[in-house]
Amino acid sequence: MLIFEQSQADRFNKAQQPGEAIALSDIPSEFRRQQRVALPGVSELQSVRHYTRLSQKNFSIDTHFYPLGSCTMKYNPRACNTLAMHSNFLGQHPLTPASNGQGFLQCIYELQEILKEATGMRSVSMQPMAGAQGEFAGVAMIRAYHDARGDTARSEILCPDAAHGTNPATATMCGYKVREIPTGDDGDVDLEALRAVVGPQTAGIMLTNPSTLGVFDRNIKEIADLVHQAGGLLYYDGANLNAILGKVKPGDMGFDVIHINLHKTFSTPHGGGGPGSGPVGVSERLLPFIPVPMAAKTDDEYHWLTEKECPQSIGRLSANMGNSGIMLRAYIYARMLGREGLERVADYATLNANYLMVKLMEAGFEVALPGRRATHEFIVTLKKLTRETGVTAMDVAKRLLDYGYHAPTTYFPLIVPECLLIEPTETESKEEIDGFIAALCAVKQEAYDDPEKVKSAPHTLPVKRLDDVRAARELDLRWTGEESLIKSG
Amino acid sequence: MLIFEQSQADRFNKAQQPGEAIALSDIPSEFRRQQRVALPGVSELQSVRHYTRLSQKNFSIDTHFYPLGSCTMKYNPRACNTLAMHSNFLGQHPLTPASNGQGFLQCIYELQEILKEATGMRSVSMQPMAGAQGEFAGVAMIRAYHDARGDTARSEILCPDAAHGTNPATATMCGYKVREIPTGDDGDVDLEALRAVVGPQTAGIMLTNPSTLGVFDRNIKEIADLVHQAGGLLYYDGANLNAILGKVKPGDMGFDVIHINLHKTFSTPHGGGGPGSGPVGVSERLLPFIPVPMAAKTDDEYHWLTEKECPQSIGRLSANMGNSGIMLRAYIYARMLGREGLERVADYATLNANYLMVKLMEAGFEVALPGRRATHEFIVTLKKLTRETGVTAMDVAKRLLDYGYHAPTTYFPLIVPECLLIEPTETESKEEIDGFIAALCAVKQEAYDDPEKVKSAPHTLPVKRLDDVRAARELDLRWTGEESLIKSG
Amino acid sequence: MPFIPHTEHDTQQMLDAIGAKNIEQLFDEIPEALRSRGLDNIPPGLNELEVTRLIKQRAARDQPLICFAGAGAYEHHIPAAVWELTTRGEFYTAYTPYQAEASQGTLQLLYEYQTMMSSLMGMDLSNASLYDGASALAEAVLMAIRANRKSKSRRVLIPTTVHPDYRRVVKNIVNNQGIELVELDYCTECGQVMVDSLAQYEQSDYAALVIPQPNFFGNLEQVDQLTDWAHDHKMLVIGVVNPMAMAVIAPPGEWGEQGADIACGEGQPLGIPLSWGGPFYGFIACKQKQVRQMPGRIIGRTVDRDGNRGFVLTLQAREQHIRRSKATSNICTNQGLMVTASTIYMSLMGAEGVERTAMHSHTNTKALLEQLTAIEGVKRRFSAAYFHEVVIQLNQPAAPVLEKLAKAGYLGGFSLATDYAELGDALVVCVTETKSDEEINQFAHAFAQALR
Amino acid sequence: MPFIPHTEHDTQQMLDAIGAKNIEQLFDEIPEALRSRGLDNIPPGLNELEVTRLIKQRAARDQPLICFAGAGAYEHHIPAAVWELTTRGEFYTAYTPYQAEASQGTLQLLYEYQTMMSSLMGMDLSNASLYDGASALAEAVLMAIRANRKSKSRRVLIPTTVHPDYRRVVKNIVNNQGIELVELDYCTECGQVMVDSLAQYEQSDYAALVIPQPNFFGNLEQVDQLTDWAHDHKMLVIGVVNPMAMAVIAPPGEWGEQGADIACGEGQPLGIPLSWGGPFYGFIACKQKQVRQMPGRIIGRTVDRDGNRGFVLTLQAREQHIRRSKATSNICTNQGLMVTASTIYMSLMGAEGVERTAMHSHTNTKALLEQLTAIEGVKRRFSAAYFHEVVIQLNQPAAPVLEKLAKAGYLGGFSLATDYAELGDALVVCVTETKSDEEINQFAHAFAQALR
Ligand SMILES: Cc1ncc(COP(=O)(O)O)c(C=O)c1O
Ligand SMILES: Cc1ncc(COP(=O)(O)O)c(C=O)c1O
Repeated sequence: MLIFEQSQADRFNKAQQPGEAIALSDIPSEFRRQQRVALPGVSELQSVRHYTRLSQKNFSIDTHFYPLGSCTMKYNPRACNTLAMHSNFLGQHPLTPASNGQGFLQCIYELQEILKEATGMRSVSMQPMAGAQGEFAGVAMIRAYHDARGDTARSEILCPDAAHGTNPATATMCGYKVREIPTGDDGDVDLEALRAVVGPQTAGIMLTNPSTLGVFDRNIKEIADLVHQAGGLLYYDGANLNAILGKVKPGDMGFDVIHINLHKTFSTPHGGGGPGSGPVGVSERLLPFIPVPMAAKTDDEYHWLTEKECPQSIGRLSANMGNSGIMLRAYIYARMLGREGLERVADYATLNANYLMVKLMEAGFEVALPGRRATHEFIVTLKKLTRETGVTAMDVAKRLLDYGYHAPTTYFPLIVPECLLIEPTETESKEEIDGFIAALCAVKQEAYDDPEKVKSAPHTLPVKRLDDVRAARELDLRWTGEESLIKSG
Repeated sequence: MLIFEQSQADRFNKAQQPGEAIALSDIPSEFRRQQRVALPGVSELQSVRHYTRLSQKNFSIDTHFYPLGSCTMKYNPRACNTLAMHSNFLGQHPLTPASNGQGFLQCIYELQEILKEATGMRSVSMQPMAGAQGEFAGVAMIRAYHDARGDTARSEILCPDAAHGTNPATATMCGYKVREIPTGDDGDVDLEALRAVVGPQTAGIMLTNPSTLGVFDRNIKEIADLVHQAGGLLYYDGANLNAILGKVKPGDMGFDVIHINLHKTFSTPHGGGGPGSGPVGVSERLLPFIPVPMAAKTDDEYHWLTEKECPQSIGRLSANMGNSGIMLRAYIYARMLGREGLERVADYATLNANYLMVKLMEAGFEVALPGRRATHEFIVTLKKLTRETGVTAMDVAKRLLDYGYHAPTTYFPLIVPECLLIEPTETESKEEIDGFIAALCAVKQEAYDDPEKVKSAPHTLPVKRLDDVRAARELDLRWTGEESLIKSG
Repeated sequence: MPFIPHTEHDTQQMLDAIGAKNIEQLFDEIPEALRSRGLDNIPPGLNELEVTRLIKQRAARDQPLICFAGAGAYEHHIPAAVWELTTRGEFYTAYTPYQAEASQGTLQLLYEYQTMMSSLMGMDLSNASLYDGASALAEAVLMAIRANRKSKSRRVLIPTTVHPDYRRVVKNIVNNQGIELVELDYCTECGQVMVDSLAQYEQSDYAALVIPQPNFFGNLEQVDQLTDWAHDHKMLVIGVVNPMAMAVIAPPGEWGEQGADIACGEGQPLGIPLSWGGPFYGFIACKQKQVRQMPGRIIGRTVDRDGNRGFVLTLQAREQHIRRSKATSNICTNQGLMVTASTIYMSLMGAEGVERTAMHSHTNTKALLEQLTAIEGVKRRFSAAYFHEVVIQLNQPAAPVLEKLAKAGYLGGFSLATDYAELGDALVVCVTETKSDEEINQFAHAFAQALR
Repeated sequence: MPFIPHTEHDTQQMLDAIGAKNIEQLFDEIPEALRSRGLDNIPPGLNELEVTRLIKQRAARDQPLICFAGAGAYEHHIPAAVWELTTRGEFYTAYTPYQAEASQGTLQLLYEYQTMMSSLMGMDLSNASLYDGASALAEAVLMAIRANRKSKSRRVLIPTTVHPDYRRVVKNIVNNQGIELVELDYCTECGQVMVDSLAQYEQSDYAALVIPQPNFFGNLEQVDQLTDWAHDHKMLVIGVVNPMAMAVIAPPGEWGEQGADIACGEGQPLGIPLSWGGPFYGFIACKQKQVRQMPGRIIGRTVDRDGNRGFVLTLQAREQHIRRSKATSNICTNQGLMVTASTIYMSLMGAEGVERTAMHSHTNTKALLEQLTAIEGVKRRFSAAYFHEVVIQLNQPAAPVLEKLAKAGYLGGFSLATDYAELGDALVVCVTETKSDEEINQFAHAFAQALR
């Protein structure tokens, strides 16, 4: 039932009604709202019960193994949430003077330092509110850099064909043309193809390394040199930083700019789709352009750097400091793990992925890049299964839900047919992974024995397989039921 | 899976390990533990996931209509919990001097005053930790009263046969013999029978009014007079206070002592079986005996009254102040409702119960006391259904679970065969009650059409019908599985 | 190893299965020359007890000031249930609902949100969130440029009564695509855009007009006239509004003859704590015919195999993961959890609750204004009607006054000296329903002191 | 009407169905003479915003002192996950699991608790909680009297090294049944019960001997000798212990030749906040053969119709709702939510975690003792081994010292002057793992100041 279907026009929750109704006599009626807003009229119990029950219909890290590739669904320590929600943090208006927020500013400043160390970059700004906005900031800085040099002919951004969709979309948002680079059979960027397209029109390249194929591009140095020699800059999509923490640093690989997804590597919650946080780190040459506000420190006093102190900055991308509360969570997480803990993240994320990959190969699954090490994730392709049984990667994904496992990422990267991108993360136990392997094997067996069962999955969830096509064809994007339930009068 | 079955002997959650291991060199080995304690070795994620998923297997007020008679399963406002868990309250050691707890003491003091007004008693002590301990305090005060007068021959406590089990059990714990009084056909205490047993051996009577049969005993004044004339005292079991808040006060009915269940009428959480809080209120003559500590006020300063100030007190029943945190929740609740809100509680609890009763009668259900008003609850007897279909009250209860409703209280009071004691509470909406009525009707229909389906219910819960008999016969009260999972070495 | 569950035995077994000697070997594809020197500049780990002590010490230094500032972020009461429910693990630790059948909780909630938000805006539909109010306005501008078939212009009119930081953010975002923002002046007497000053723009082609309501000064713009003027000149109209105010003030959908085309703004007032400015969330709503230009996630209702109702991500063909360089936006992760809180907030408040909150806030602001203007040296700055936020003029520079107020424990408003130098010593102040009469009196008193 | 969902229309419809004119009529069975005058002395209602303001003001007055006291309640770190999970609505708002199939969450958790607690105590089984440590001891005494078939005595030996308030509570409860508590003295030099002082009791019949571990002074009793002595004289042995200490100190099940018969105590150290003394919870564990004498709820494992594992309330025939006046206790509602927290706590800590917590606390107490006894006028009082709590002797009355410490922000311990006048100016202090070295140093410094 929708909350609106439990509503009654003149029911209201008195505990949440401030004061008596007050006339707005000073506001001319032309400015007044005509139609009352259609919010539900429910009791507090109805609301609490409704959303509690709704929540139970979700799979989540706290309830299920969630090996969604490229998303790093690791444990979100509860302490990070509890501490970040300290009332002294939550109660701060963004206009609060820095002198009244030294505790908070110190956390943000130290987080910037931690991220510098983790990435090997010269400076880090916390401003972007998610990975894609981090990408935006990065590419905007690339543009600002070229512009500042009067180098205005550079109109293209290069992206591997396996890149995350936000990469080309970001390049477009920054006014660039996107040129795709194919991936070689070994999973690394096709160097020849790259050579063919890099040139004076190249503003930069956006790379993910480990790539979205779950392998570390071994030619990264060559790529960097090629692009740099052509006058382009290197953008590092840091979504996969979890795999290399403490092992190799984007700065050392020659990257000029990077974004980090705190909601992945630094374990802030994914929240059913955000909020995230996508700090950007820059090399020396992009330093002048880094977005503000940033936390800075002078003689033990913390303060904000703004447009005033950073006149060449690409400026702010948020009305305030970005997703502050998420930064706090990431900071707390980083402090709990500390240097040793953060280094071990990559170790165990990689161990889990390689173990899972090897075990699946033993069980007869085909991986996309069998000759390669997995990083923190890897790709299984089910094209043989699909050919032989008609059961697709989507069907397998849905059937896994019945076994109590969230599905891996499906159909990404787009270049691998019928693929599952699997990322177990370091916080899952061997037992959990073994259980997942057993489930995948069972589903495969079912695909041969009883393909209909798999194709019609899921069978045990709150709803059966949903009709996406109908959703897009017969658009229904808001409830328009009996208005009488929510309108007064 | 049990948490132990997810354990590994040498897995541990480093985030929760204080400091390095420290040798206990100063503690002679004879005092040291030999066998390591068998706690599970799980990761923090395993634990969080396990208990999150376990919680989802519960019905609760926050997820289901829960008309458990005699238990007043009303909405527990979230604000009460959030505010009561303020770190300044949670952080207070019970030895903290009163001067450092004026805010807390003021709340407790004012709660005592609120409860005095709600019950019409002379004074209220918050000491008892649940209803049954409140009963204990009350009966112990009755004993202390008679003892103080040298009236030591009174050896009996009277209890109606419909009384809650804690009443006779309490009388026994206080060293009294229990004498049962039968209930008349009209649901009121059988006055003749009472007259026959009341006498010089009578220490007191324990009554619930509204009674556990869900009716208001109309002869309460006569009962009070009878017992008082015989020198006995009157104990009021306040579990059903919800039904009479602001309508009639136990003090006015002539009671000498009362306990209140804050976890019922004052909406503190039931917590899967507590903690509750069972304050006792007393009339003038029991005042000297009231349990300590109690909050008191002198010139705007709040302080504790203890054994020192109250030498005749029956003393304390808890090492500390009782269930302080629960009192805070009740206080906040009472302040939110205020005088009008509290008065309306009885109105709507009674309205809901009577509506539900009338509707069920219309639908062909037999109620135990058809001539009477329901109070906040009432009894349906399914004896006809059982006779005609073999489906028992227990079966119906279990089948209701499949319909998404927690079952009413079954088989209590013991004197009504195949009974359901139904208490909807004031916080449930008409729609919810109508849904419950529809479900009960559907189950009744099923009992005739397909009795096996009802007898084998539930069908949709995490487990099927559980075998109670086997549980008691083949006692298994702790996990004794593979010890290797939890023992080191 | 916090949060890593592996025992030594597990690790060994897993390495054996892989056929690796040790974990290090798993990184053997990384060129040796690139291998890092570790993370030495990161401090060693703390257990939860230690980190709790640390963060509480930090927090203890940051006692919030008593807030009489708005300027884009508003302190409203948030029912306790909101965040207790929002932080339930099932909401908190799920991700974008790609697997719809395993995400009906989030999906249904977002569908409810879309319904509530589009009603609040008086628009046909809403998406499922953007980052924040400022970036939502940037997306709205990009959307308007794509959507306005009648105009080929890449110029947009934006009054300077729009939040200065919103204007900065919009510029920082859209200038990369060569879009030009043309700023409209306001009347310094009444504090709103004057419709009759717009004639000068009628000759050129603009894709859209942005209208703030209330504007940054708290003043109400003449939205009906502005909307009709823009539509008459083939511009789309973008409303950027405070959603709480929309409970009682005419929402974009009711503006002028046809209503605005796009509504956007900052969702924070609806159940989101101030929290140093984030995480908040941006909302965006539009007319049916613009749906395919909408950025971000959209949830649609559909049916399952049994014909039962269910919810899915829909119109994904607009989005980056399908459309890539041709997507309506690059947004991926948005502010889902914030919208979760807002939806629960709106359900707990109901129409009555948000109306009363808005009215109570306004009444409090009126009361404060009355008290402040009774102080010598304080005047109301503008003549236009305002809503729950208002500009006052001081007889001395605002910054030192704010500093004194901060010492007295107050966040006394936002000085307009930098962004609106033409106004002289002016301050925008705001009161919400969270302030009692006593607190308002005390603040006015402190204000008088600070002016001495 | 907070929390009452009825619209006027609902109310009318319901009254119509009932056939009543108004709600008042539903109360027509209450004799007119008894009808009340209302609740005028209760203040009018507050909305959540107002009550939040009120309670925060109250709380703000009560900044907790930095705690160096134990004496029955111990400040340990509680992982954030504990209460976030415990207050989930499904745990928080359920009741006693009478409908087992709809309560497997609570039931399985309690079964896990019983397993953990019985292991911690080294006993065969545990119930699912009692009210608190003191009342648990009272129940243990009643249980021992019922269980001891070899003794007809209604007398129990209890050392004065048991917490004074526990002794009061036990007396207040058991004296109603004519049970007599006979107090055993301790050695004022070593601070423990001397086994060779017990000969005087060997002639009479006692049902049980209570043994505290650590005792109220923090000292370790000679539990092996005491247990064997009691068993030799046909008494049952009741251990009343700090469960956190039992992670490293021999638990009742390991005492003497056969182990204690009943173990009980206060569960608070395991994940329960100090919270002004409640809610805490009492635990009780026993040997298999005493199971039918156990008070309170007990959860058992069983199977469902399909043979799958499940959990139910069992042995209900002992309880008041079945057995009524013959029940093993009157307890009904117990402290379920507290046990929920403790179970989650123990699972998060593991054996290693509780061991280290206990050891770290002890190490901190040792460090403090060293620093305090370096102050002139402070001596250690007793010679026995102690565990994480210790008695010091002052050269001046303790109460004023504690007052000075309170002014300096410290809860400096518990003065023994009232309950143990024979000890003179003595104080029991305690340090847990929550205190850093720096805090310990600062406290010692403040202590020295207070003694001046
Ligand atoms: C490889 C990669 N790049 C970029 C992103 C975009 O990050 P966000 O969703 O935070 O905008 C993601 C995640 O969604 C990703 O996996
Ligand atoms: C009528 C009645 N009396 C007494 C009690 C005992 O209260 P408690 O469970 O809090 O001990 C209850 C509730 O369980 C009850 O319903």
